[in-house]
Amino acid sequence: MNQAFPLLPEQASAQAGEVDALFFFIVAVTVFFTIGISLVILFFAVKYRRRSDEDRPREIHGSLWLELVWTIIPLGIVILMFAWGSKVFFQMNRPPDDAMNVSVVGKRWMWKVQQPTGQREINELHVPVGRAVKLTITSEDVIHSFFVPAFRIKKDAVPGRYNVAWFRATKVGTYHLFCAEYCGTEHSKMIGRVVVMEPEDYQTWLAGGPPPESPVVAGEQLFTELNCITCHRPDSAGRGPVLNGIFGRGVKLASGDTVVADEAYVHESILNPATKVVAGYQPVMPTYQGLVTEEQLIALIAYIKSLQIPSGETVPVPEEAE
Amino acid sequence: MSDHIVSWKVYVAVFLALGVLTVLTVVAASYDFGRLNLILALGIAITKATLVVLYFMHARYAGGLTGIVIAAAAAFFFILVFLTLSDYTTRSWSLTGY
Amino acid sequence: MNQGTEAKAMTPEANTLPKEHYLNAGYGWKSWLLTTDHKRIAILYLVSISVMFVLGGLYAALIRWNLLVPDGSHMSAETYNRVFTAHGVIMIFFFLIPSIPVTLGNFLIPLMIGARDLAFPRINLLSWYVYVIGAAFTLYSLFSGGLDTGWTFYTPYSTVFAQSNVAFAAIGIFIAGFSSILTGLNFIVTIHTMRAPGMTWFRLPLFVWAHYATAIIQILGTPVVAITILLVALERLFHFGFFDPARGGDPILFQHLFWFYSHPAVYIMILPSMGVISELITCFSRKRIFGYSFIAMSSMAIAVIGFLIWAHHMFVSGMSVYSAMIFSALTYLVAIPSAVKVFNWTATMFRGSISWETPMMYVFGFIGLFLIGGLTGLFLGNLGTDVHLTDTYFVVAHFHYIMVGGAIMGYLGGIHFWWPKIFGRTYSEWWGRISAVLIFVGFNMTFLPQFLLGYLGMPRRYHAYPEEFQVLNVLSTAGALILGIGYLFPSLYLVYSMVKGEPAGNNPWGARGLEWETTSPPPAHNFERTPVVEDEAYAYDKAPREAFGV
Amino acid sequence: MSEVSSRPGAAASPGPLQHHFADLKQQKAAASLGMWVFIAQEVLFFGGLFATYTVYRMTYPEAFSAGSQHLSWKIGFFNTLVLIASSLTMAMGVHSAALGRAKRIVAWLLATIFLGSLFLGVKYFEYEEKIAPCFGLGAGPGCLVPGERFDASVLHVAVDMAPQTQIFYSLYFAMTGLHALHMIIGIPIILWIAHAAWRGRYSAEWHTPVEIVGLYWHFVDIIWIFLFPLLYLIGTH
Repeated sequence: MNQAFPLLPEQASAQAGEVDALFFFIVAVTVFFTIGISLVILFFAVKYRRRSDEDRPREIHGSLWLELVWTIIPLGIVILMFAWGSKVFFQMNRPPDDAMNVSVVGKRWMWKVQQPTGQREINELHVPVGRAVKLTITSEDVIHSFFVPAFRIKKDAVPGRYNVAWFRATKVGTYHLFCAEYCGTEHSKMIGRVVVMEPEDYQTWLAGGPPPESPVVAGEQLFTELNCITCHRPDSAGRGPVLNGIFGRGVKLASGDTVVADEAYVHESILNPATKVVAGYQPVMPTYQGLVTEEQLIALIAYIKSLQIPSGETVPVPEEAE
Repeated sequence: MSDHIVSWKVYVAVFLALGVLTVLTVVAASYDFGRLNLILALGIAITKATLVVLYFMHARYAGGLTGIVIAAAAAFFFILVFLTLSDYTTRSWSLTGY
Repeated sequence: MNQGTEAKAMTPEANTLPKEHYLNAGYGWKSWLLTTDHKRIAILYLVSISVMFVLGGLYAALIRWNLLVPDGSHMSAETYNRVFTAHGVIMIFFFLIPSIPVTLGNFLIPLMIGARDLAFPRINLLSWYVYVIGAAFTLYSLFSGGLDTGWTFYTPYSTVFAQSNVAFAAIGIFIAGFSSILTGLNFIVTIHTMRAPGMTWFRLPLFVWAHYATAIIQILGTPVVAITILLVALERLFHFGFFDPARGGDPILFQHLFWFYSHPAVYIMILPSMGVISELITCFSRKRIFGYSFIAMSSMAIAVIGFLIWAHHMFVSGMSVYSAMIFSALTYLVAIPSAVKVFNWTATMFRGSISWETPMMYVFGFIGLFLIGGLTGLFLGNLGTDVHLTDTYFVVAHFHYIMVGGAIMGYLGGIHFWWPKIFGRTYSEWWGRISAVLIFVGFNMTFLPQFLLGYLGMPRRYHAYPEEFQVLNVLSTAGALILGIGYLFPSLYLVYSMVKGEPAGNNPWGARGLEWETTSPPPAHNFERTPVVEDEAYAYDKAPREAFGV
Repeated sequence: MSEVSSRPGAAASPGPLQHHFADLKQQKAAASLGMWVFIAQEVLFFGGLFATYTVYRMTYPEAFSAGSQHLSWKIGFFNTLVLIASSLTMAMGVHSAALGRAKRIVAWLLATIFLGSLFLGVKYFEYEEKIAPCFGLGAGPGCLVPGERFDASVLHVAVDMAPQTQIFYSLYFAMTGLHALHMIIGIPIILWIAHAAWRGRYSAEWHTPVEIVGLYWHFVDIIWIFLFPLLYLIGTH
């Protein structure tokens, strides 16, 4: 990164090598065809240069055989590229289960990051080397895009939505974090850095600042403060569905559809509770739009995610509430 | 595109069919068929539109070119809707396990 | 013309301009502003889009000047954002999309198919006025408060947050869209109904096929962006809710609707240029085009497939992963007809009789730049590499190779090729070749470094950037200077030629095609008698026919 | 070298044939194709709105149902009948033109204009009911024009559903407004054609302008045929 005149970006994540391999394969195809065809054209242009104005070259209409050849060969090449690219893309979009969760909120013009243990950072992200990091990305205003060239990852931060990206840093160092989607005046200043540290250093760094409040704890506090607890009681006696163990499961809705209770659904249910009401319940929940910030929402979601099924009980998922 | 002259009776018949279909769509909307509601409403609307195109707009008597233009417009509209929906209907198919 | 001996062979005495032609068919401003002659309307457009090109070019110069230094100290961020938005809006909506169709297409399609005019001459004039009104609206917004949304108008930035004159620009683009629609409509109807006797579909020049395919996109794509941009204006002005997430709207839906047109719009820019190249390469190889029907059908295939691939601009937006796969697969399909065209052009030169006059220099330039532009598209249609590359300078370089390298090389090649037909006079061959080489060199120097910048990770639309990107940026700006000089020359010697050039004769290149069978410049009604077509297109094995118009 | 002999009637009569066409047949074909291509363009123009509608109706079915229930299906039904009747009168106008009966063309076109105006008049009252409360006029609350004054209280929906019903009304006004605009443009054109017919410009041989304006009018009718169930009839049950 401190090189004065680099020609290729650093490879600092597990994905970077995969993306580069694919990239150089396409570069090879590109260079081969560009140079090959250019040389043929130059060769023809010189060899068949008009000698006299009376030249009347013999007519050639075309050749079906040739047309088929130069349709099918490129088709084969692009199918290969497509398959390879899709494989890499799926990996990029499938965070491993053991990934640590980091939440990212874009705001004009800064990146607000929160560690799984609750430490907040602005325009910086500290991560341990070798550990998978799952990013849950959203925005408070316009569309931004979280871009770390050294990791070859990029994901838009879209207001009202949670997008997911992940990486596993492989090299200790400091890397650029850019906003890649134009977001207004200070777009080019919305840059930060990702600091990849040895796990021990990362632990030391975590211990450094003031003792953080973990998002789960903050979420639990909010859950009480906002009186969510009065309806969403863990003993299924409240007016709202029980939330223990609900996260990640299918939920049957009053409309007959089933949705997975993921981040987006919980987010929507807090802000627009009447949109997708769980089967067997009345749409009585008020909206919390304007009452909770994006960061508080993330804390609430973290808390709901953490709610386990009390041992010894049957699963009180709402599917059975009918 | 052609000078094919249709009897005025055809127009009146088409008009009556359109009226009946309009009543039908209102009646159908007063019952709850679940998901069929939308399909029924669109089916009737498409039938009505087809009648207008074929008879009032003379597409039935016009050349094949008119048909191609109509088909192209419909096809590109469906491309717009279906490929957009390919995103919306599969967005929640999560890749992430919890 | 240095090698204009072909024309001399036909008319042994020195060339003279015809006594009556469309340029002297009337004088005074009324004869121009109220004309319904497609050739005069083409000239009106030529003047208007040249003005827009110069304006867009000046904005480009400001961009490159700002990027000389990494800290953005040459202008404020507000100014820079307005500058690149103005560059994009002017160049795309008011230069590249109209460019070849409204000038060369307007002038040549009736001539090439043996018609006296386009099917709807008054609508043709109307489309020019609509263009001018749209341009006036947009320029007003650019000069009064400016526009800082980027040409893509992404919501909710454009509808809620932007502190600039979005609504006016949106209305201007909405209006200009109808100019494009009317032009496309006129072309489709003209090509269907006005062909001269004997001009069957598969005898049409490939230039006409390319414009037919382009017109399909103009008609079926433009209305969608028009309505979308109208919704943006409604949301901005009256706070209607369509795309604002704070009110339940989905900003990604805007992107779908926007790119449904704006991706095919790239083909509106490049297809006519490909049509020009097909004409030029046959003429200067003096040989029938290789695989005529494959080239014609590949234009149609590009137009149709072009509508199926728009969401490859949105792979990192959070759209469905599965949908992204569909769009990526479809994107790769469009590579095939483009490749087929390049192979056929190359094969056309095989055993030809190739002369290196100015238009052919642009053909060589076009193929080189289009190859790089097209092949770098493979990186962006690819799900694996696009994630890293999208919204970086790699994208900027890629689309400039297609839209500037491809479309403008074709445009300039076409202007040089048909200049003697349009104005009846020749230009300096020496200056022509020098400029073509300068443009090619300058262009590569400007945009090749940007591929590297993009892979390094420099995001686009950055007013300031980390220092390690400076060397490549300085190189790019130096290239832009050469490119600018390259563009300056033709504007000088072509204007000079208009006044002082030697009369060119009816067919200075010994080309085939009905447009060469009338006088240069053509008479007001194109042909004295309706021509009858007896040959396939590009029958270069036969001697050129005598002129009809004389 | 051969060329077509002189173009019949090209220079002789000042009739309807324009100078750049070979004959009336070609001119007719061009005009008719031109209108069809224009309609294809219109399909995609409205198509953008229909696509937006589809996505949001899928996302917010309850809000759309609630918004729709507040619209009067009776008014929509009445207007649908008016519009298809105007299509009939227009078709009869074109029919009279094909038979060369100039006076009847005028009568049918005037009937079409009357029905079109009736539709717009009803539309005016329908709009007024939703717009007036925004300016403190009319019967109490219930401003349904999207924007800052939008007031979903009359729709009886949960508070958080208000923005979603606002999307419904945004689409309602955009779609019906654009449709009405097409009629407002159409009516003077029909009037102009009727005037030309009255002056005897059209004959059994040449009446393409009547046909063309008919195509346009029928297309506007078709848009309404889709708007009626999609906007007025969601969940009336």
